[in-house]
Amino acid sequence: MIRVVVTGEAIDIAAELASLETTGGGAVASFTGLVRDDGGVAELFLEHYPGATEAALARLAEEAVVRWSLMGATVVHRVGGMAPGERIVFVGTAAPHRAAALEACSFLIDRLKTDAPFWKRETRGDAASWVGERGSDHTAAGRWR
Amino acid sequence: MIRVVVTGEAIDIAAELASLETTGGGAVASFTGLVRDDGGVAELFLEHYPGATEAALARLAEEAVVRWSLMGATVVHRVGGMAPGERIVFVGTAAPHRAAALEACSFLIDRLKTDAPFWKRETRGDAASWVGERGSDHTAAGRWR
Amino acid sequence: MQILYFAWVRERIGVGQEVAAPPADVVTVADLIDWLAARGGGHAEALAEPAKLRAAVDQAFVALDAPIAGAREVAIFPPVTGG
Amino acid sequence: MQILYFAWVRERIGVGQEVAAPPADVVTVADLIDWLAARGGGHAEALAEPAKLRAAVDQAFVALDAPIAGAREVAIFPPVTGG
Repeated sequence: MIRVVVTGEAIDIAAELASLETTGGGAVASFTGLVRDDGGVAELFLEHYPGATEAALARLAEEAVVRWSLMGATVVHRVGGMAPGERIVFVGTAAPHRAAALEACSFLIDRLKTDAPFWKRETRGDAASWVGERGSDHTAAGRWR
Repeated sequence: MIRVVVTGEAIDIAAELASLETTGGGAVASFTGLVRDDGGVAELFLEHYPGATEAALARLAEEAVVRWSLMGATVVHRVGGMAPGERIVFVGTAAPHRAAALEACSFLIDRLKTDAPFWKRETRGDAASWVGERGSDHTAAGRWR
Repeated sequence: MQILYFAWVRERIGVGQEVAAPPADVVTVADLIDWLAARGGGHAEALAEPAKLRAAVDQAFVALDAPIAGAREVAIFPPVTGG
Repeated sequence: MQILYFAWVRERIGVGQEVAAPPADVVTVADLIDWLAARGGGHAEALAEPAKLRAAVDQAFVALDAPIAGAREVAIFPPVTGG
């Protein structure tokens, strides 16, 4: 099962996990990224490249399924405006064994950060600014190449 | 936040994750282990060592919190009888960054398998048998020492 | 050829997409960026530093020296910051 | 001294716990296992192969050569298989 969603709605992680639990893999791993306050962020806005983003996420999910023999891989990414504490991204995997599920989960979130066309804009007070790329994200993604 | 539960009730992973999401860590990772059918298992029964089990899980959670600077670590383990597809174990972590959350999650489930006094008995048809230890679990746990 | 802009590139240029018909000597994405920047105004402001830009040709990420011949859609944007 | 048994050790012995007062020459967990096995019956069946057994003294996992002097509670069980 591969499930890729880019949505303006709140992410329902309970529903996503329930769906992964029905794939027959006995091991389900997940990662959820939340909007951080980071000392005064009022709103985080996520922009994406419609079509290209979904295709990039689907390619990552397919690569993970093949590489770790997953029974399920789910990537849900929120777009639009959101407040601190809200979920930005959910990545979930189902596999026969725990190491595969957890490693594939790391792979998906690391590679999503560098390979999928999303852009973050933070608003602090009246000032909005686009978030710059982080070298550490490229280092993390490079582990999987 | 450290939360350790050994319970005869179904594990509510949505509630556990919601609790981890309130700790202030922007990265939440989880692992859920499900009862596998494994070609005909009708029931899995989990026995534990009351008191010693909870203490072993709390030690692991405390070690994870210190080693990965977690804001939250949750371990919930089911005991008693359960059917294929039901959740045996949930491990969840909350951290400022994703690598810490995911690594700590791997650590907790790997070490739980060798360090916490639980025993599994499978029933297939009319025959019940105690599950033997797996060398691969000791290898996995050894990574973290 | 459809040109798409995202994030601060879009904001500075003022539109998310436009149609362009670059001349034959505009061969690579980098050439296209220079050609668009020469329009001045928001285009010049957004596209002044190609080192800060990334691109996709027909929805595939490419380096800026990639050719644009035959492309239906070229997207120009800052480094991605999702997740 | 409280002795606890778990999993197939408990099933073969037929009880989950019992009180025992081993003599002074029962110094280690291994000695205790041999002494209990000498009772025959379920004890002998459960405790015949110490290599298949693990133990905890006062709820701390120990090797079978660990001393039991002063212990309030000794648990004897197969290798753990949780998670």
